[in-house]
Amino acid sequence: MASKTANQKTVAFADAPINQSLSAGDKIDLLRTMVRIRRFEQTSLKHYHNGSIGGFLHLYIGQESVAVGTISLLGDNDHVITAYRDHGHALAVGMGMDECMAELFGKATGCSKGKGGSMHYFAPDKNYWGGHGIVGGQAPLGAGLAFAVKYKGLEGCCLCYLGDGAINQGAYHESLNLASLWDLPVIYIIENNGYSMGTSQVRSSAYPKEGLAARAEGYNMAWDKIDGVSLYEIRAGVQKAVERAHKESRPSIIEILTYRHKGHSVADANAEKYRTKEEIQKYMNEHDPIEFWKSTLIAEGVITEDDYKEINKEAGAEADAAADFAIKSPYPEESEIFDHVYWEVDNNTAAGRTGRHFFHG
Amino acid sequence: MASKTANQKTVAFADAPINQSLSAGDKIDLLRTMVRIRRFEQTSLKHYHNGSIGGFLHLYIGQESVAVGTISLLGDNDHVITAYRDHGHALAVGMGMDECMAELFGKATGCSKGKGGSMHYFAPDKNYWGGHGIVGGQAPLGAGLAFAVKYKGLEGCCLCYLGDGAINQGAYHESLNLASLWDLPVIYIIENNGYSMGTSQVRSSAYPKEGLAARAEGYNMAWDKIDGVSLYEIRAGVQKAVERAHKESRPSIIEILTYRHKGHSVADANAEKYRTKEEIQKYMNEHDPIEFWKSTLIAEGVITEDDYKEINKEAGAEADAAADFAIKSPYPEESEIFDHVYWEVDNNTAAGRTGRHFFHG
Amino acid sequence: MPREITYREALREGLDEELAYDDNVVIIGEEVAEYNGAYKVTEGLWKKWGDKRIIDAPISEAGFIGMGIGASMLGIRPVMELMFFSFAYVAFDQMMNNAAACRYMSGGLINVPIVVRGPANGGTNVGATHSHTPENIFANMPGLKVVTPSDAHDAKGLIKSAIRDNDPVYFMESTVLYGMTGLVPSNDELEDGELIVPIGKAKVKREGSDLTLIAHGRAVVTCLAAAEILAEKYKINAEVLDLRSIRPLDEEAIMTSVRKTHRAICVEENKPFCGVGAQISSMIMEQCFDDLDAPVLRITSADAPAFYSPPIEKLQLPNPEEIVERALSIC
Amino acid sequence: MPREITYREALREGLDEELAYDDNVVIIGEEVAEYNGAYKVTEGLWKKWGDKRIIDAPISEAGFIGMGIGASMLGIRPVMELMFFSFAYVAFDQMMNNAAACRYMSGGLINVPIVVRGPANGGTNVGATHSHTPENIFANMPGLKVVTPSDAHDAKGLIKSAIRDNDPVYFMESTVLYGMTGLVPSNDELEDGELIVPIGKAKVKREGSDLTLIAHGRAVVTCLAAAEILAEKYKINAEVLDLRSIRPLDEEAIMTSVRKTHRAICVEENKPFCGVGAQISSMIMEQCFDDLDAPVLRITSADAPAFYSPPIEKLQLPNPEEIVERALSIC
Ligand SMILES: Cc1ncc(C[n+]2csc(CCOP(=O)(O)OP(=O)(O)O)c2C)c(N)n1
Ligand SMILES: Cc1ncc(C[n+]2csc(CCOP(=O)(O)OP(=O)(O)O)c2C)c(N)n1
Ligand SMILES: [Mg+2]
Ligand SMILES: [Mg+2]
Repeated sequence: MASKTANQKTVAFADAPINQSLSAGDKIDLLRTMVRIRRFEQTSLKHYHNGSIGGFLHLYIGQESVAVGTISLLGDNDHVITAYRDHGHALAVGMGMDECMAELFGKATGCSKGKGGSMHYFAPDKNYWGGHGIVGGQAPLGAGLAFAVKYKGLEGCCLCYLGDGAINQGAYHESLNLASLWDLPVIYIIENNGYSMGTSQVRSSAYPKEGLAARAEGYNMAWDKIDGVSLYEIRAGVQKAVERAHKESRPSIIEILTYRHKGHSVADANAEKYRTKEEIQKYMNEHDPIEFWKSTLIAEGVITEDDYKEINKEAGAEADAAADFAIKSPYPEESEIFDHVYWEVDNNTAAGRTGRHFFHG
Repeated sequence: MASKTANQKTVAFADAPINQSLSAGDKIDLLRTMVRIRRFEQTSLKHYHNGSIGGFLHLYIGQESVAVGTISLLGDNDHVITAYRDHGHALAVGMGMDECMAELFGKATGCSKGKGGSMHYFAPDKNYWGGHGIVGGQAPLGAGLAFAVKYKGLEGCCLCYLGDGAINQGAYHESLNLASLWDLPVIYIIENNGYSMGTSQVRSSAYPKEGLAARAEGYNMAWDKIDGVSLYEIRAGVQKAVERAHKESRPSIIEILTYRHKGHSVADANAEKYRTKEEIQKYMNEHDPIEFWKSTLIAEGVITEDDYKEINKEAGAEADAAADFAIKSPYPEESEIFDHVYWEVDNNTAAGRTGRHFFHG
Repeated sequence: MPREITYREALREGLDEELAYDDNVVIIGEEVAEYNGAYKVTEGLWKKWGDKRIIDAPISEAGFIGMGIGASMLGIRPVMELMFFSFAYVAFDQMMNNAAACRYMSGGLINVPIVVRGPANGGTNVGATHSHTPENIFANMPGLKVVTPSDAHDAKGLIKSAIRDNDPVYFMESTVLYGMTGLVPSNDELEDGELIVPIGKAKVKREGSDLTLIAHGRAVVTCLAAAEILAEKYKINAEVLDLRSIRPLDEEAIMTSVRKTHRAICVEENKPFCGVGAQISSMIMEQCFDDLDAPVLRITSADAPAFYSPPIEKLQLPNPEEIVERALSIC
Repeated sequence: MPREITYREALREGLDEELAYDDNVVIIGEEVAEYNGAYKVTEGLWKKWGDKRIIDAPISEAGFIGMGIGASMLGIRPVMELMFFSFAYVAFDQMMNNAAACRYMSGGLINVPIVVRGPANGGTNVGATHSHTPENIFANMPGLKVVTPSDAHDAKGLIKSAIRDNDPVYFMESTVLYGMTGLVPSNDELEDGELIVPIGKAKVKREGSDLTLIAHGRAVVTCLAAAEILAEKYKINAEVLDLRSIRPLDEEAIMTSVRKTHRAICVEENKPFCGVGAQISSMIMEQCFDDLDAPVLRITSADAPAFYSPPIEKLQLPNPEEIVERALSIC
């Protein structure tokens, strides 16, 4: 079904050098990462429903190509920061399912030791700086990571993801001006899934007909708008921004059109009210990036339908194992409540031992 | 000297209907208001130097045409809100020199009863909502005043002034999106005097070559850029925005190029460091809106040089009288410290009498 | 006949009545209209009152709350919903300066009849950024009022007072309380035909003689549970005082109770440093020093950001056992 | 030889030394570079250190402070100047959530070695919006440190500690103190070759036996003046304790002094409700109840926004006469 469209798109962007350079193995890895994200989240959803996971759970299902495609372009000095819908980016940078799943279960073995939950994954060792719950709040941090890379004289950049609703936070705009004024190698990726919670793009933003990213022009900044169904298109488009950041130390805004299959969060009871069932179905049929990439690879002869099934099965098994790991892991100790508040206290330095730091009880 | 330029500009904008409709008396009134603002501030400066005025004093000298030209377009349902450089707008909306001067002196007879000072003039009875000290903080309030006008079904608008540095505050951007999204009749006037304190426009903002107001395009909003030396040009340009607000309930951004002759505030010791003496002199010679308008009116035969001298003299006398008034006025009473904190307390309502409201001593 | 309705329904009734009472009341916030509210407080109001009165906002808290402040200066009475009160932090300047100080700086020419409401509580595993409880922070600023209903009755009566108040009122609810039911009178049984609870009056939720537990918001529920244990297990008779508002504060009710019981514990879900209990404790000391038989104690949330892990976050909040234990230490 | 230099110069020396000490130290703020600082604290540093280390920022506090927080996660040590600390309110979310909570939410994977500094004081007739003193507000948030030097010596020694600290430090100065001089040792007379004042240690600025005046920032100066009057006129010997930092807090120094004098007054330029004095008063009560011969009193700024009028604003702030009067009421 999606394969016809897939072939057309494939032709258009597959030729880009950045895509030409992909080996068959690379292409399969991209597929595998997307599938792993999806199976991870499907498994998490099951455990949310059975009560093992608390708080919020914002699923990325349908948007996998964005994290996977963009992050596949990055090297050692490139950094990533995103909002609360952060599972996909986490797995794409190479975090393991175990620590990610355990975090959802609030276990001590979680990537954030059970302190962050779904919205607050972190892995600085993988240049992954979260996972941030306040809409738009990560935008200045992204500029700061880029600032640091540049300050250190490294050729790198920071990808800072945000939603189509987040673009209306003031901190984002302040960041755009700073990034352009100071030539910071930051790339703002607007993951435009059409909705901020129950509010459609047109009900939350006034914008020029060229799209949300076009606000970049007000800051004399480069921008682009990309259909997110195709990994080739994402990679071809975002690569230009990465080069701009690496070579010219100039920022960009890239808007990537995507869609979330599920509600805003698992708690979103209205997910099929503010969007018609037809709309959802249409996107699931025609704009599922996994289906699309799978068709592309089959058309290219890189994989067979059976290969895909195998990948899917493996990913499912990995997710189940991660859930097992999470279930078997211990909860944090009560005493950990006061860990990780102050670095100086945690490290028992002179500064950490001077004066009273905590005032409870 | 400035008259040659004046005549050229005059020709270009004098023909606009909104300017054609001005009587000779109207034109003289506009001149008088600009001159009164300048003399008011020159007098205030003298008293700042002799220690009668405390805190900040941000002078508007050189920018008078902006407040006078724009406010001359307003009617009963139109509102005004601005930043801390607010003396010009205050006199332009019809506030008296007495209460304005007394406010600077911190006297009980001041427009804000000595509580606001230079940065915080208010006159709601004249649709004048301040005078705000936090850069960009008035931007959402301006949208709110426009919202209220529209909510009440009135044909009106709000002029919200801000500086070229203020456009980099997040709250301004959030306001732009709201204003456009909700069709609010607010007009943001960027008084672009080229500097935010010691920082020139290019060092504080990244912007498209069309100018600062062009960021409006990112919000699908109308904008314009106007040379502020000429009242005709200001009135012709801003009138379009006022009509847009009145008739279509649509917002605009208008950037008006202007220049402050003095430092950022009286305390600005660097005023002749970050700007060359030549630059300042050039603007004073060629871009002084009072000189410019005076030349225009002389060229039109509306006034003579002697008429101008008389206007100037009267304004000077009025300012001196205002200073006398301020000097003779009493300071507020200590007991007034606790007035105007809560409306309900001030009005001794049941709500104001219930529970402890103040916790001092 | 009093009805048993939820805190959420009580709020909604209050909002609905005020929308009817005054054409200038308008509800603005993220997802308040078409979505019926993230926590369903405004459910049905958009359908009933339409686009003019119930408005969905973009995610621009500084912008839309500032806009509400500006509109209120011209007589509109905006009731702004913060999806979480934590999001006040991106609108902080507007809420502290423009709402609280414009009246003062104008020498009384302006007033700002705005309500900002939303849940301010921890305990729902949403992490540090979504669990702020800034009663103390906003109450620090003269010009602001801070209201914290603990049950359905007060939620309705206080939201109505808040909307009619001519000063800015920050109305802090609790997602944990939304679903709790309580008895709320119907209008026809009330003398005035409506339920109004004045802001600034505390309520003795349980009479006692041995100890006063002073609380607000959900901590009141926790205190009531503790008082039951104290009575049953230890024959200690605790009085539970629900402050209902933090500013204005019902100082008289506090001192009256302490003069009776001679012992007090302030319980809150705030973080400890400069929390509400600190203020009240210092006031009790200044005014009732000779009446005290023991130091005023404070119980607060743990002095750390909110922990996601559900079983651990629970331990961060005040609980009845902790109150009982500390009560025993001074009784 | 100790030199008599201003608080401003002392800060500048501290900044300059840290710029030399660590290449990752970078100063960012409005007008800090080419303009030499709105209050001239950074005068000459741009000329000496250049564009990379001293950076003028646009008027985007949330943006550039947030940027500094992000950069600090990668090991940069940004020292951000707020022209007035009041402007923190437009950057409040960044300063409360991203600076304070990221370490916690990441389970300790991140730390945020940022300093945000600038003047936080009233008394200079700049009106309500420019006169906030948010020590209490920021100290409420675990993860943050709040430092408030009261003299030139501490200004230098504490800013150096703040910059080397691996946690976020909010460093609140005073425009009124900038021009005051004090003795500051030169590095060659110091054993370690530099002046470091640890954060979290209070300082007895005047020994006394009858009463403890507990203060921070400029209120320390006010207390010292009051102590002189008390000694000369009333033979009351007041101890003056300068907290120097609000969080961490030198609780031991407070309790030691109170156990000695049995009487205390907390003096601050904060507004009263939930101010720093409330916290300290409640701690003293809990820990020294039986040592107290009188209730702990609190003296704060008047509970109103700052009044512009110069003679009236003066009356809003604590002054020596008020301290003397209240001291007499309990001595
Ligand atoms: C400052 C702030 N306001 C509101 C929220 C609540 N909220 C969380 S996600 C969200 C919608 C965001 O939509 P979008 O930016 O499009 O991202 P998406 O969820 O579609 O990925 C809202 C309103 C928040 N977390 N922070
Ligand atoms: C949020 C905030 N940051 C900084 C300041 C300090 N400040 C006051 S005016 C000003 C410069 C503003 O420049 P611009 O907007 O161009 O207006 P102009 O003074 O030129 O009229 C600055 C930095 C402030 N008042 N508020
Ligand atoms: Mg979205
Ligand atoms: Mg300017």
